This record gives sequence, C-alpha cells and structure tokens, in this order.
Amino acid sequence: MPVKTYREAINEALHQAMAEDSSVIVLGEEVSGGAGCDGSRDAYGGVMGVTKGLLPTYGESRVIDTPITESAIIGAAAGAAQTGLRPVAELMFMDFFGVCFDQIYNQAAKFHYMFGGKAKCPMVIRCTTGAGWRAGAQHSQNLTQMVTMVPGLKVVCPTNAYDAKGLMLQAIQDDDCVIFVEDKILYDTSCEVPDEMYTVPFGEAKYYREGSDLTIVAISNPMHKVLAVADRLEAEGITCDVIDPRTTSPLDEEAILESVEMTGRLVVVDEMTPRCGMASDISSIVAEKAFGSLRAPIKKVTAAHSPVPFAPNLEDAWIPQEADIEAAVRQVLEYAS
Amino acid sequence: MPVKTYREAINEALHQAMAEDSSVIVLGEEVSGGAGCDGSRDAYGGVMGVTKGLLPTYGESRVIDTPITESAIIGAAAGAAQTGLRPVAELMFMDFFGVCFDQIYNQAAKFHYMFGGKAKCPMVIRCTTGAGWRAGAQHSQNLTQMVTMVPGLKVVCPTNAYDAKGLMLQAIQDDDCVIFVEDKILYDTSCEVPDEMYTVPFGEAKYYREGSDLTIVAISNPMHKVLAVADRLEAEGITCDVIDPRTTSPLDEEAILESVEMTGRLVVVDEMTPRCGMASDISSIVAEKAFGSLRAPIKKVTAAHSPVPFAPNLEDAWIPQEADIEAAVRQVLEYAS
Amino acid sequence: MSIDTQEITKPKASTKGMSKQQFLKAYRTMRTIRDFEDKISEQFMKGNIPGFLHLYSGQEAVAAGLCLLLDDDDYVISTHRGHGHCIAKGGDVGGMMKEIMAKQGGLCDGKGGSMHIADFDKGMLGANAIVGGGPPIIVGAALSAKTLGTDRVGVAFGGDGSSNQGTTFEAMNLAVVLKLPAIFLFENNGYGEGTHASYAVGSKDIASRAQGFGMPAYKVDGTDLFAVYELCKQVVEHCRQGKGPVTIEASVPRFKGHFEGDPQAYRGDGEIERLMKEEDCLEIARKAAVKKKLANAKELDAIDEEIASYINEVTEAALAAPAPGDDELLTNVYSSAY
Amino acid sequence: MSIDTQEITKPKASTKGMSKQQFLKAYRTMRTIRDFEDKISEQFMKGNIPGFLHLYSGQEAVAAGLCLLLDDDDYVISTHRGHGHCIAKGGDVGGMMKEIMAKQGGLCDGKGGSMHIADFDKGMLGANAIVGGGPPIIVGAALSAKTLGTDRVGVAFGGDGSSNQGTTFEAMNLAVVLKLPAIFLFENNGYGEGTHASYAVGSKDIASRAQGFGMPAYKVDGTDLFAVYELCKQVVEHCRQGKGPVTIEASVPRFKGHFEGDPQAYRGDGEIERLMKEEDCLEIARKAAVKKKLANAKELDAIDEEIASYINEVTEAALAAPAPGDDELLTNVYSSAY
Ligand SMILES: Cc1ncc(C[n+]2csc(CCOP(=O)(O)OP(=O)(O)O)c2C)c(N)n1
Ligand SMILES: Cc1ncc(C[n+]2csc(CCOP(=O)(O)OP(=O)(O)O)c2C)c(N)n1
Ligand SMILES: [Mg+2]
Ligand SMILES: [Mg+2]
Repeated sequence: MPVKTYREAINEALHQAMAEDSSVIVLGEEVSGGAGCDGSRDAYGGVMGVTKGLLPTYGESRVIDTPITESAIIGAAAGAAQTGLRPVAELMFMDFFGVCFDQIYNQAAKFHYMFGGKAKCPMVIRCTTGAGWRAGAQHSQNLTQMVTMVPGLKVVCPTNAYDAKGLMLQAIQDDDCVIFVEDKILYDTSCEVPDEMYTVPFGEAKYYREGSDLTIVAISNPMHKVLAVADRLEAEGITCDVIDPRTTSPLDEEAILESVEMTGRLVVVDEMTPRCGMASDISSIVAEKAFGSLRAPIKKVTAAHSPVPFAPNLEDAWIPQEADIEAAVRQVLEYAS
Repeated sequence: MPVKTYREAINEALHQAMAEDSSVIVLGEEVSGGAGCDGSRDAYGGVMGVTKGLLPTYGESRVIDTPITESAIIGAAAGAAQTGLRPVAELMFMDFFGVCFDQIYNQAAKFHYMFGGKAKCPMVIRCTTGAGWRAGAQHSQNLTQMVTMVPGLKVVCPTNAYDAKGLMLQAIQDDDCVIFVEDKILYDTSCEVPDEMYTVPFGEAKYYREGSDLTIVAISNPMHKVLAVADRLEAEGITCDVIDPRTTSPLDEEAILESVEMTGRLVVVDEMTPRCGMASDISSIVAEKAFGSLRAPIKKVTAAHSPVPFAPNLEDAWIPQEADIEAAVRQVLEYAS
Repeated sequence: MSIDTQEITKPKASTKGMSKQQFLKAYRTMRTIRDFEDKISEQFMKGNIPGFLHLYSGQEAVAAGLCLLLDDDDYVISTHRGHGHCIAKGGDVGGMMKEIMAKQGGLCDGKGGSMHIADFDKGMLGANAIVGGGPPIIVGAALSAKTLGTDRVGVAFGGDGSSNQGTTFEAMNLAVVLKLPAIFLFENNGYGEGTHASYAVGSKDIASRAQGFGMPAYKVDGTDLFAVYELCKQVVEHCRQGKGPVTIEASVPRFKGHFEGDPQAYRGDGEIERLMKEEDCLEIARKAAVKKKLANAKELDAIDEEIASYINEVTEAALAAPAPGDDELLTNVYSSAY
Repeated sequence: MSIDTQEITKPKASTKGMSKQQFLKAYRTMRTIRDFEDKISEQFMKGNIPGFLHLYSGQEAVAAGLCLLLDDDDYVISTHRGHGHCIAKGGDVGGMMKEIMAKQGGLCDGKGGSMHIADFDKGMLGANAIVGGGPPIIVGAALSAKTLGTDRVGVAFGGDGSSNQGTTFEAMNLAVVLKLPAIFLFENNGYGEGTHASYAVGSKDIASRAQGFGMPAYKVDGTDLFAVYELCKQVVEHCRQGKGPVTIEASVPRFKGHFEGDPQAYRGDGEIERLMKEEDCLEIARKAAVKKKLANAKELDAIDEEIASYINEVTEAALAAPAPGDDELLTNVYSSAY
C-alpha cells in the first residue's frame, strides 16, 4: 500500500471529496494563495500546503481565497452549508477561535437544534494545533476542549495519515459541523494510506497497543510520545492498552471504560492546559462510570497552566514529554490499592 | 446588619470602588443607557440594573456607554488596564464570549506572561449567566468552564449577595483580568451585607453546610438547589459538606480534597453542558488526588448535552434540578464500596 | 446605480410601479405583522408567552416592501426582532404563534422561540439573538447562490445597533470581495436597546459607511411602502444580475419598547405618540393607495377584518396546542449519527 | 482637516519642517531597523533564532517618521511585524535581540519572542500575533489618555490585511464615538501573506473606507520619510487637541517574504528587485537630505558604520546570553496572588 504523509492524506481526501461531490467547496485565507498578485496562483495551497492543487483543479468558484476575516469565513461556511453546499473552511491556527467563536458555538453548532431540526449545517472547519514550533502564546495552543464541550459540534483529531484521510472523508459527508483538528507536528509523519476513498467512523476509538497493566488514553500528537513510552515499558514486561479516541466528540466512552475495567488503571494525556481539558473530561467519565474497577488514582498528563512560552527550553517544559508520561505511568502502576 | 440583594450588593461594590479609586471606570452596552436619546440618561443602569446610579455620580468620562461592539469593549478595557485605569467592562450575557473571545483569552489573559511580567491587566469583565429565563440557546448558557481553562484569567462566581460584594471589591483591586460571573437567577436573592467595604479572597471555598456522609461541590445558582437537597437529607440524618468554591480559578482544591478525604464521597453540580465542564474538572482533580479516600464513584450533575431549549418544560429538563441532585446523592450514598 | 456619497437616494413615495395585486399582498403582510405583534403583546401580558419579545411594530413596510420582490428560494436572515421578517417572507403564521408559545407544531418544535423564529421552507434562515450574527451567514447563502449558479439573493436584516458590530463589517467586505448577491438591509429605528443611533453610529450614517466598503448604498424612508418597494426593485435586480452586494438604510420608527416590558425611560416626552400618529406605515400606505385609487377603503377594511380573525384563530390554536414532549430534549442536537 | 473623500492627501516629499537633528534621529532609527532585520535574517539562517520572523525591511520610514512625533509616554501597539515599531518607539535594541533569540535579558524574559516584542517602558504595548488584535487595545490606551486628562496619543499599527478584520472596524467606530486620541496607521505593503490588498480590501482603498467611519483619513507615500513626518505632525496634533481619531494609509514595499523562508511564488517577476531599487526609503531619504543639505553623506556614512557595529555588538551579546531558567515556566502567569 502506498505510504503518504498526514499532509498528503488530507490533501487527497479533499481532492477526492471535491471530485466526487460538486457541492464541496474550500474557503479560507491562502487556501490557494496569490489572489490578486502578479505571481503564481496556488502559491501556498494553504500555509501548511494542505489544500495545494485544489485551485488549479476545481477553480476559483470552489476554492475561495478570503481576506483576513475569520468571523465572515466561518459564518459564510455556515450559511453556505444551510443552503446547499458542503464547505470546508480553514482556520489557519486553532488559536484564532477567538475571532470567530460565536459563529462556531452559537451559530453553526446550534442551528439544527435551535431551529427544530429544520436546518442542516454540513460543514468542516479545518484548523491546526500543537506546540513545539516556537510560535509563541497565540500560535501554539491546543483548544480541542473548547469545541468538544459544545453540543452540536463534532470534533476530530487524527493522529496518523490513515485516520486523517478517512476521518476527513467522513467529516465532509457528515451532516453536522465538524471541527477537524490537524496537529502541525504530524504533517510530515507518514504511514500506509489507500488510494481509494474510505471513511473512518466517528466515535470509534483506535487501539494503538493492547495490554493488561494500564490504560493510556491520549489525544493528538502526544499519542506518539505515549507509544514510545509504552514500547519501553513493554520491554520491561509491562503492557498497556493505548487508546486513541480519534474523535473527542462523539467520544468512544465504551472503549475507554472497557479497557479500564480490565486494567484498573488509567493515565490520560493531552497537550492542553490542565483545567477543564480533555484529560479532565475523560478522567471524570471513568471516575463516574468505572470507579469499581479502578485500582489507582487517574493521572492526567497535560501542558502547564500558563500561556505557551516562546523560549525553546520553556516551551519544552510546558509540553507534556515522554518523561512526564513515563513518570505518571510508573506512579499509577506503583500505587498500592 | 442590613439585608441587600445580590444586585444591590454588586452595585454597592461598584459605587464604593469608584468613589475610592478614580482610576476605576465602567464601560459597556447600556451601562447607563439613554446615550444620545431625548429621554433620561441612566435609563437602564445596565440591562440588569446593576450599574444604576453610577453615571449620575461619576459622570460620562468614567461610566461609558458603548455601541454594540464587544471586541472593542473588551479590547478597550484591556488597553485601558495596561495604561493606568481599572476598567470594569460589562458583557451583557456570557453567551457573547464568542464575539470578543480573542480579546479575553489571547490578549487580556496573556499580556502579563507573554510580555515577561512587564504588562499588567487589572480589569474585571462582568457577565451574566444562567438558564431558566426562557431566553433560548444564545442567552442562557453558563460558559464558566471556557474561561476557567484559560491560564492568566481568574474566574469568580458568587452565589450570594455577601460574597458578591466582597468578591467584586477583590476583583477590582486585583491586578489580573477577572471574569465575574453573575447568575441572573440570583439578582433578587438577598442576605446580610455590611455597608462597609470588605473583600472576599479568591481561592477560598465557602462551606455552606458541614457534614460527614458526602461532599457536594456546586458552582453558581445550582448551589441553592443543593442546599435544599442537603437540608432534606439532614432531616433523614444524612449530613453533607456543601462546598462553594466561589472562584473556579483559582480553585480551592484543598478544601475539596480535605472534605472528600473525610467523607469519601463526592457529587459535583453545575449548570454547564457535561463535556469538559467544571464538574469534570473538579471530579478529575479528586480522582487524581484523593483517590485513596474515595468510597464511591464521583457523580456529576450537569445540564444536558444540548443547546438550551426555549420551551419551559424542555428547559426545565435541561437544567439540573433538585431531583437530579438528590438522585445522584442517593446513588453515591448507596454505593457499596 | 452609483456609489458616490452624494447620490445616496431617498426615493419619493409614489405608488407607480406597484400593481394592485402587489399592493394588496404587501398590505396584507403589513397588517398581519401588526396584528400578530399586537396579539402576542397581549398574550405576553396574560402570561401565555415565555421569554423575551422584541416587536416589529412600526417597521412593517420594510419587510413587506422588500419581500414582495423575493421568492421562496431567496434567503433572508433576521435578528432578535424577527417576526415581521418571517411573516413577510411567507413564514407559516400558525407555526410561528405555536413556536412563540413554546408549543408542539411550532416552527422550531418549541426549541427556538421568538428570538430564533425561522422557516427554512420559505428561505427564512432564522432570527438570530446575537447582534451581528446574521450578516456573515447570509454571505454564505449568497455564496451558495453564486457557486450553484442560481439567481437567488440573500438579505441580512439588521438594526442600526447591529451596524456597529465587527461581524457585520466583515460580512460587508467579504461580500464585496467575492461580489456576492447579498443585501444588507439596516432598519434604523433610532435605537439599539436604549442607546440612540446618533450616538452609537460614529459615521454620518449607516449607508455612507457601507458605501465606503465599496458597494452601492441607499437610504430610504422605511415608513413608505412604495419607496421601499421602488428602491428594492432596483437593488434586488442589481444582485440578481451578479453585480455584487448593496446596502440599504431604512429609517423607521420603533413603536414599542426594545423588549416587551421595557419602561423606555430613554424616550423623549410624547415621542411614541407622535411616531404612532405621524409615522405609521400602515396608515401611510393605506392613505396613499386610496388616494391613488390602487385600492379602496372597503377592500382594505375587509383585509383587516379577515386578518384579525385569522390571527385570533392561530392564537386559539396555539393556546390549545400541547407543549413539546419532555422526551424531545435530546432530539436534533445532531443531524446525523452521534 | 477634511473628511471629504476628495481631499485624502498625499503630501509631496519635501524636507521642510524637519530639523537636521530630527532627520538624523529618524535616519538613525531607519538604519537601525534595517540592520537589525538584516542581522536577524542572517542569524535565523544560521539557526540561532527559533520560531517565526516577519521583517519590517522596506517600511522603515513609516515607523521612524511617526515616532519622531511621539514621546515615551505615548502609546503604540504593533502587529506580528513589530521590530520596526519597537525600535522606532525607542525600544531597547539589545533587549529585543535577546528576546528574539529567547535569551535571558530579553524584553519579555524570552516568553514572547519576535511576534510579541514589547517595551512597556517606552509605551510600546507589544507586537500582536492576532491580526486585528491591536486596534481595540489601542482604543483603550487612548481612553486612558482621555479619562486621565493627559495629551497622550495611541497609535495602532496595522497592515493592509488587518484592515479587513472586524476587530479593526469596531475599534475605529468606538474611537469615533468616544472621540479618542487614536491613530490607525495602516501600512499597505500590498500583501497579507500571499494575498494582494487589491483583492482583499474590497473598497477603493483603506483610507476612504476609514473615512466612511467618520474620521479624517489620509494616504501617504510611506517610502518618503519627509511626507510621513509632515502628515503625522498634523495628525498627532489633531489627536493631542482632542479632536478625535484619524486614519493614515501609508503605501510601502515589502522587501522580504511574509515570513523568513517564504518562497514568495506569488510575487511578480523581478518585483522585489524593482522595489528594492526604486522604493528604498533609506536611499530616498538619504538622497533628499543630501540634496537639500540637511545632512552630508559623510555624516550618514558615519551613522551607518556606528549602527552596524552596534547591531553586531547586541548580536554578540545576545548570542552569548543564557536561555531563561527552566524554573521560569510558571512565573508571571498572574500579576497578583493566585
Ligand atoms: C452580540 C450581542 N450583543 C448585545 C446583545 C444585546 N442586544 C440585543 S438587541 C440589542 C440592540 C440591537 O439594536 P439594533 O441592532 O438597532 O436592533 P433593534 O433592537 O433596534 O431592532 C442588544 C444590545 C446581543 N443580543 N448580542
Ligand atoms: C486572526 C488572524 N488571522 C490570520 C493570521 C495569520 N496571519 C498572520 S500575518 C497575516 C497577514 C497580515 O497581513 P497584513 O495585515 O497586511 O500585515 P503584513 O504581514 O503585510 O505586515 C496573516 C493572515 C493571524 N495571525 N491572525
Ligand atoms: Mg435599532
Ligand atoms: Mg500587508
């Protein structure tokens, strides 16, 4: 099977969805790039290169470069979604929720319910997340929890190229507003990705590893650090269930609960700040629904309670690292219940 | 001691702070009301009447009516806070975070850290929350979690008039950006409130009741339903620690952990949607730090995972009610560990 | 059509250009709106309507005049003050009444209420309780029209207050950039809650500010049905021809409080009485039509009576209808599997 | 000062009105900025600077010309492209270099970096990585000035791209409504990343759109230090006198990519070479000054040399400085007890 990067996988999904369904459009800042300029069009194909090649293929009426105007971008996507299109809007960085959040959580998320099921809002908001680029406090945040908490939204955070393609195709054919969170750090990672179209269903967790001593749940890029830790532990004879929910809303509670019921121990890892994050959310679900099986405290491994600092050493300290994950895991394993 | 309503208590705090410190200003939509009109000024004194009388006393340079322009209101408050004033900005409904959230979580919250401690942002954002007014999906939300998660912000949610005054005076003299969440349902509730100025410190929970069988933590208005339930249970000989954190950031973890260490059982109640809310947050802290004391699952009692519906019967079903709280409490008490 | 500031037009009332049939349709719409608002005001006082009501009384000519030119598959989006827009766009009046009373059969199944009244079958994309929430969305509807190659137009109704919101400005610029068939129709009723437009709108007026964005903008006397219609005819045509967005600023009186129950201390002495006497679009339209022999008083009286009883009927039906089932709380949170 | 569209002024370059001392100060500023940017570009290539760099090269005359008229206690707020504004406002260049290299002694203790460069002692309220983030904040600084009765002014620097953001529009309207001493200075370098202003700005230009908001607005050739200075003199005075906000649109070239490393495929053939040849504000200023005998080439060469070695010095110092202590991660999250 061909090996593709996470970037290529998403790009391919967009290409295929646009080829198959003429109601799919892409809009956002620099989604092609070069609008109004003397040089080439499709100059960027998205600042991360994810939408590259769409403009030449599908033209300006379906690949729409916009001014810097996030509220209008998301609002326009929501309005277009209600009136016959399937827009895929790009928000260059998830950090920019703040300049368009009303259109996300008060509008797109609520149309279907608020209007008694008469409105549909089949749209995707692609956005990037992830620290480690030394991009500072306003370009590095993972705010997945801010959308996961919103009823009416679905939230997808793929951790590998295969899932990225399948989840994107699912997102585009889904009839709700889907927030598609791309971890910048993963764009150049690759794995086997079929050329054909396929979907990965929402709400179905993926087991990266199976084991019996501990359950580790991780969201987005930190998953790869978890895997490194889990593999080291395996060498010591400690085996873990390593679970990637893949979508935080809907969340595959069942997979997590079943695993904890067996292992009795849970560590949850994300790259969000610690208060009211995904780690809190998942931990609290388990503390309510699988309490009887728990044999140790539920450990959360998250970023620090601070804005993302610029200096590399500070940013690295801010980000949950393998050592933090390993320490948490050992603490949980060593807990004498 | 004089009895005052929650509304009056906050109004009095604003009056006293403005009288004492000429750098305190108030700004927002209709904070006086009647700007540019032929009729009376101070026509509203805030749509909830909380800022009534400030304009006549302190004049237009310190009580500033604005257009409908939330990003500019919050941004202006943040800029004023950096340059010598102590603004108290009003956001009519917390639901409106979406049209100004960047200025809250990316700007005001981050200045101090991002600029290496050289910027200060002593400002208060007053906003209202709470369902039950049949105000629909965009005017009823409790989004306390959305700000609690943001490092750099402090978040205050008083449940009675006494606390409201003391916390407001603390908020105004605090050097950080404080989100002051007023529960609409509480404006007409009253209790004894001293005439003098006093502060209630942040991060110190209040025990509404003391008991030994169970700990109940509640945020904002649901506290009053918890008290009704706790009092009914007491008649049956079941006693509870009922804890009001009063500020969700900073959170008085210690008070909660200490109580759970004693009671071994916890129910957390809020009026937010269930994912990544305050109930999740507090539950997860306890599941991590007081696990050894826990003798039963931690139950969360929250609103439903849906937008707030308009119809009274549906809204009442959406809101966590006494019956829901009581059921959760009994389940936790009956759990055989 | 010009974009020079000097030529913001204020067409004079004249019945020419409107057929009798059109006039009667518009008059019927206006009367329906007025009666509807009066009735829900009364029912609100009786405690039969939960929540908040923002009434459209006094502004009827704007919705009625514009919507004469729209088809069911054109789009409008509205504000918290949305009943008039919904009725004018052909919304189901009985379903509206039930919705506002939170009853089964309501247009939004009782989940929306007055502030979210909508009728998607009629291209009415909903009242919106966030000031400035609508304009970005209508830009999307206009984008659909352009992308799908239809000649539909999208209209964002907004108030003077909403004209100051950043989302509104962004929508205007994006509509210009993408040359979309979008109409920004600002009904300037003088007030955003209790703040006057002369205070909150920093520019000379709403139209000239919109014009600065690079689109044609017009002012019109919104109490004059004929003037509104005449202007909108040009404007809608302009949009259907793919010539890009247009702004209209219509001056109207607000007969009621910002919300039902508003004490309105900010109003001038006798202001409301004067407005109701001098600026009642229904009276103005009726007089002009009768004078120009577009209709006679009897016909209009008959319409008035017919509508009065129609509104009574839908009110009785709504009062009699049951509340939504308690089990509907969690239906329709998502459109597809969750 | 007029708000008629026709009178948007484009003052002609002329050295009159600027003293020799002022010119030398401005020249020194411009040269410092240019050398600073060149140096960090070089250091970035060497891997000595983490993160993203947006360089101000080519736009120096704007910051230098305006800031000649500002005192330390006036306020400016900047964008992601903030080095030039910080230097012109008197920011500590050594502290900037350390900040950008994420070192101890950096102006933001290494927590901000290039995109958040700030010097509060000099009234520089920070670069801001959210496009449109700054204007609402500067309105607050201007509000402080008005409320506290000082004659300070607040300047929001912004790009052509930022002029389309809703927050920017809101700030402009609020400044007009409250009649605040705020200057919205848009540096139109033709590009927002790789999108041309002629595409993204729907209106005729940025200035006329601002004018529609009800404030005076001017266009100026931003490659001409003297023109910038002359216009800003009037504008700053206008603000100090309490006459309300003003917008300036300064046209400038962008010599570099949007960010360092930008392949710039969207640029026209030979465009950058032409811009660097024809629109270099440093060359233009030098030529005009020498011609009008405001300074001689030798003096300017001396400044150039002095600054080159100054920039080398601060670079060496920054390279040698240690990273922030690992224990600083959680300091300064809050200003007061938490
Ligand atoms: C974002 C936001 N800010 C504030 C409000 C509160 N609010 C509701 S209506 C209104 C006034 C709107 O004025 P205008 O646009 O003139 O409409 P009108 O009420 O006159 O029809 C305000 C401030 C809101 N609903 N949404
Ligand atoms: C809200 C927001 N949207 C998008 C971006 C990404 N971005 C950073 S700079 C930039 C272009 C800004 O253009 P302009 O305002 O002209 O400034 P210039 O780069 O030309 O100085 C964009 C789109 C951002 N940082 N913030
Ligand atoms: Mg109005
Ligand atoms: Mg630019």
